[in-house]
Amino acid sequence: MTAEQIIFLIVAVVTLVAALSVVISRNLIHSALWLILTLFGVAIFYVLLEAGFFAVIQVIVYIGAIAILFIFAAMLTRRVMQDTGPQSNTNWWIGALIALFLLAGIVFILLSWRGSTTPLAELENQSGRLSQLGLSLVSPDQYVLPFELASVLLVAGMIGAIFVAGDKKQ
Amino acid sequence: MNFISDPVTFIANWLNNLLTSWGLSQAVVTVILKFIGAGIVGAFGFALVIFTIWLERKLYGRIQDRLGPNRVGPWGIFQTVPDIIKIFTKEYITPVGADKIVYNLAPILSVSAVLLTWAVIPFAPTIVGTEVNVGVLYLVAVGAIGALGIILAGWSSNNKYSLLGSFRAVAQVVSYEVPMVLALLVPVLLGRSMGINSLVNAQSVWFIVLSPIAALIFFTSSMAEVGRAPFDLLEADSELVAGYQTEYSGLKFGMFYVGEFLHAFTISALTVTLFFGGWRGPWAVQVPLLGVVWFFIKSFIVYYVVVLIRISMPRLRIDQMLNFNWKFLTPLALVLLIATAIVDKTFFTLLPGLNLLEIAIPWVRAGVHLVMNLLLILVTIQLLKSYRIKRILVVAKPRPVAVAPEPPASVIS
Amino acid sequence: MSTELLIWLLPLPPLLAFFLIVLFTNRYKGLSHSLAVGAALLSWLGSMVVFFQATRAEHLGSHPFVSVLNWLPTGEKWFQIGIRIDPLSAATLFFVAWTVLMIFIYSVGYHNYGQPKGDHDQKGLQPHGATVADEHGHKHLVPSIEPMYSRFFAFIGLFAFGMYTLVVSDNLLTLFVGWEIMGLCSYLLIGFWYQKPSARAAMIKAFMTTRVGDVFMLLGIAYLYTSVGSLSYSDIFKPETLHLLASTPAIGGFLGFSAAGLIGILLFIGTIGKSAQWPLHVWLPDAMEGPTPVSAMIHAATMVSAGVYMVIRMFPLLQAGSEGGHLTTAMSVMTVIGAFTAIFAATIALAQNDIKRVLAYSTISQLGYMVAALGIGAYVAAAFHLLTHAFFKALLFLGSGSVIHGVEHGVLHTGEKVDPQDMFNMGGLRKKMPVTFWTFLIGGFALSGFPLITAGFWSKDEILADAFANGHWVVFITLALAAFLTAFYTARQITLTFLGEPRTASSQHAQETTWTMTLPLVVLAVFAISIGWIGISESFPVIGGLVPNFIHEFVGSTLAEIPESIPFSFVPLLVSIIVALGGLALGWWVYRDQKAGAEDPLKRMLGPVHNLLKNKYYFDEIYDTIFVRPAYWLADNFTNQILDRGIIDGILHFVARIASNVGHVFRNYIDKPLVNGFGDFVGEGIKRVGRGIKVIQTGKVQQYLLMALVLAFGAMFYFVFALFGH
Amino acid sequence: MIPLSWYLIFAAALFCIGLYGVLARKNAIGILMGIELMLNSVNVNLIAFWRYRAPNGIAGQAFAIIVFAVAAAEVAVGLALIISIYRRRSSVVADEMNLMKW
Repeated sequence: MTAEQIIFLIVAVVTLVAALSVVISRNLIHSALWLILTLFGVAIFYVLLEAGFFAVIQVIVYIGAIAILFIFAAMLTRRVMQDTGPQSNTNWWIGALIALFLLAGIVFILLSWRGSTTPLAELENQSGRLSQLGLSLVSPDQYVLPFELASVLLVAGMIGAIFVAGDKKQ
Repeated sequence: MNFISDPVTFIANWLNNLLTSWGLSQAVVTVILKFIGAGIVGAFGFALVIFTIWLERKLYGRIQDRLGPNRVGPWGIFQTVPDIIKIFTKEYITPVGADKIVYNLAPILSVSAVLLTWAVIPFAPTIVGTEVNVGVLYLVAVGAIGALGIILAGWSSNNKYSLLGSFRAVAQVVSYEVPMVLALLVPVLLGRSMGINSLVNAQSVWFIVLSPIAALIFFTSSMAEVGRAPFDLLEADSELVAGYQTEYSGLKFGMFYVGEFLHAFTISALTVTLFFGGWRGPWAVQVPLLGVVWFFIKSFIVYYVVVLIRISMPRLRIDQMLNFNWKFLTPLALVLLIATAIVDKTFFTLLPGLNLLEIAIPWVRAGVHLVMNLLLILVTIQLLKSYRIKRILVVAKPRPVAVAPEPPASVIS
Repeated sequence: MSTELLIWLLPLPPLLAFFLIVLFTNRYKGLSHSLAVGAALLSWLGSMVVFFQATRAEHLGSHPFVSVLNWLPTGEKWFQIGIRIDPLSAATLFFVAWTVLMIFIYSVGYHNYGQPKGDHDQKGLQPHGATVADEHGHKHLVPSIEPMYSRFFAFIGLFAFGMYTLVVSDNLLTLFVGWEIMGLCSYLLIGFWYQKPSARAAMIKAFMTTRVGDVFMLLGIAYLYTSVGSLSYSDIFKPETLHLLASTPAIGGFLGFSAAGLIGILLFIGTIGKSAQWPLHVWLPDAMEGPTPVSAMIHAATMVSAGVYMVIRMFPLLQAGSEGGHLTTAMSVMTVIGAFTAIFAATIALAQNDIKRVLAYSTISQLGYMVAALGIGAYVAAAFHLLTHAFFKALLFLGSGSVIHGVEHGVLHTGEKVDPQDMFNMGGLRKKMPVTFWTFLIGGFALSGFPLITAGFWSKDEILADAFANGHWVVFITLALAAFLTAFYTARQITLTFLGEPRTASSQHAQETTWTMTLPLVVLAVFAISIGWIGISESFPVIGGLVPNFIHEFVGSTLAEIPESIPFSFVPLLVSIIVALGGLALGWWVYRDQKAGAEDPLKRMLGPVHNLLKNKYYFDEIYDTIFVRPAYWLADNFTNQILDRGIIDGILHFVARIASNVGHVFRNYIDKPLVNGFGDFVGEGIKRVGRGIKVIQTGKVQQYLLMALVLAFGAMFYFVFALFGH
Repeated sequence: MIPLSWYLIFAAALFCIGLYGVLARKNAIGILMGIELMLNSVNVNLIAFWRYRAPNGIAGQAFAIIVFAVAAAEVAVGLALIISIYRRRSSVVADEMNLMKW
């Protein structure tokens, strides 16, 4: 068990526990905070996978923006905060059952899949990769369409959100 | 590579050899060294705060034509120490109904956010925290965590004022992040890299010369980010008591206080590294220590400007602040980014055309960019003027003069 | 222009005249009548040329002028029609041409051409005269022109075409065509004044009775065609076909007839209908409703003589199978019918007051003579009598027409309401209408057979001589008696109309008719006398050899071999002289001082018999009761009530009821339950299914997700495990 | 040297927890958080596949970026909707938003 694996296990455990508590915790803000912790865990995973850029993007996008949005939303719908009683609805056990069932299925498939034990190839052009990614995102024959669509989606989402959530001053 | 010119690396190597000699594996040794380095930088950060607090209070006094702290130690330089001791001894009061975990977590987050930025700033060609190739984005990410701290503090103290305060603070921090990021992109564009070290190396001609507007936008938006000076709505004493810090006392309040001051100095350091060439100076390359000296001299000058602005500028209203951001800074930053990209691209495509001396290229490039920026400044000023005139016009509409009501029809006939 | 081509062209001018008048010129009376008369003149001229060439051609009988044309494709060979002029048709052609021309000219005057238009004359009614003011304003009535003047000429033109086709045709089919055209024209012309109800009844009666005869004739023709395969005379009269027909028994073994006999009888029934022999004679007297030229045309020139001509033409067929003098059954039937009709019609003629009806019955009896003559085998005598009879009968009719016209003139003049045709209103016209009187007198003497002078004597004498010579006593006696009666009623007629004093004011003012009417009378009178002289048998004591017995050689030659002329004997000669002179004297004596309004002396003599005769042996009533009323009854009760309403409607109603029941069954047992049921079932089923499924839509988003996931997993596992078999 | 399967199993676990969150949470915002977790697990998968299977390929990273963008947009719109629903019906519980019920 190398140092890396140990770190991997620790972070994995921490992230999964955080994720679980996101789902289970009574208080919405607490679940938001746990979400932030999970996102940090995922960011660390990116670092482990030597995708530094994604780790930082993860932090900026998720933690910087989305988590804050969640907290904002939780605060805005404040009256509900004191809601008592269990946070999960009546037939939660079906959900649990399906989740477990899915997990079992996927794990079973993964273990039986030959490719899951591929060796870790060494990365060569460390620095060039980022610029290559940037270029691929805008070069017409690769991913310019999804990139532009994503931008359109973001603008539309922004306008939509403003329009829907903005309280109409009647 | 001897002790005088480059003490830090000297010590680092010495330690490294020492530990390896003790039989630890190289990986473990690097981990330990990393820890030691982080510890030194953190301690240095706090020490720096103590000095800057004193410096700031002295400056306030001098600007306001008073002496400032001079009782404790010569020129009052030890004034900060009794403050710290005072804060340490204060009693911890946690408000009723406060969310304990989140209440205690908030100050830690806000201070750690600031300290994390120091990990990336290069003090000298050889002395730098970690060499991250997406350094600039790292800075932005860390800024986001700071915002998180503020929200949690505001919300967990179960106090309406603090909640309102935290909302406003977050709104301000999040919205000012946008122009800051855009302004950051300009040096990235010019330096052709996201890593801060490579940026500094690329600054043979300081970026301030190439795009003063970017520097200005970055500086103002980071000031807003910190929540000081004209934008210090966060803990506007007159209005929201201490904003989100009201419910904190003792060391927790201290943490916030230290975090804030350190953040102020950090933004000046950042401005220096990104726009004023960081540790670049004569012989800096040869003698790393000299780089550090240059770096701190520039930082303190910028810090001086920050304090100066803080003292002299009146506080902005929340809507003015947001309008200034969304209606002036962000569009300007966008236009600037696009303009620099275009100019840079055309310059490099035309470069082979006009045969310049090898060393003259950066200067010519700087000139071209400077011209573009000046043009942009003129245009914006012109726009602002026309915009202002129009507003005045609106105000000047005459009001209807009171007229006696006509007598009822029955009377006339 | 070969004679054959000329023969082809003979019938065409009247047809052409008919079409031109009907289509173009029926508004211009002058143009129409000149067209018709011109056409008749042309045909007459053609006929005379043909007749002259026929007489000059040697033994025409065996080599007649024949020209044949392919007309209908019947299987492998063509059905041929054509023209054939042999001595018999030449002779017929001769008298037909003359009489038709005379009648055409006569009818111009008869219809008062040139007279003013009638005041209130209507189409379809007799002209009632026009008021004319003479120079000093004195108004008086004048006979007005016939309103449908050109229409009359068109029809008699068609009538003439029919007769000419019949005469020149070489086969029975075109003969039948001409026969039918004449039947049509008689129908149209009898009912010329169609507004008169009696005219309308008469035209239908004429048409129907002749039609009965025609049906049997057609049967005969069909039977002949089936057995011989062709209808042309040359094929029929071949000796072997005749022998074949005579030998083969009739189809139904009908009364022991041979095929030839049966065909002959069937054809003879056609003649009975057409020439008004005994059972089917009722239509002829009523045919007097038509204008007089028509009566003349029908009873003298064409219609009736056509019937006899056809029988004479078919004589070899009838005679087939009779060895020597023995009569075949067909010939004996003819003799019986002919003789009976002669005596029967003569008796009725006695009691008739209408001048034209007397002549009508005399025609029937004279035709009876010819048929009887043929019956006993006197082929040449019958043809000769046909020839002579045509002339003097046409003369008599046109004379009576001119008398009626004169009396009518008187009626218009005096304004007296009296029937211009009743002999008892006439009398003393001898002085008023001398030409008409003398020509009518010649005609009358020819009819009654005034010895030696008139043609009628020679032809009738021939028949009596033949009957006497061949020992047919019964026939001889009846014909002699009929001759006596003929002489009597002819004298009665002449004395009543011309001699004595005028009994009514209108007969007082009768005037002679115009030249267009009197000229034909004179011409016909000449013929009535002269035609007889060419038929005197050589063996006649004094004048026998003077003129060669042209008729005998010429007409006789149409038969295979000329029948030998009978030896002369005094008995028939004397008998016919006595009979003729006696009848005439008796008739004159009985009616010489007939007073106006006085009763018919014959009535006193005969009493009830006279009444019987006046009513024509009540044959009209008999036929009415036997045929007409049952026909009406049949039509009304049987066909209408029983057949139509009962059976056909019954069937329809039945089918309708069945259809409605079936429809009912379909509706209630198939349509409603099945089709509607199915529709409702679908609707209801969908609603129920819908209600069942809607439970799934709980509104809870997460439950939807659950369902989706379950399905997704199901699909995933299916693919992973089932399809890829892992 | 961490084998690829570890990452995949971790991502699967994270995904299932997210799924459970979505299925079982009463609060609409909780559901959104669940979705966020699922998206993150997808990202981890993408990057893991990129790192192990196609290091010099770009597809994995490009997809990850697009997933980031989509996730951000999705959260923004989702929360906007939830806030507007809350403003009208003053309740954020998923079960109570069942107007579309039969």
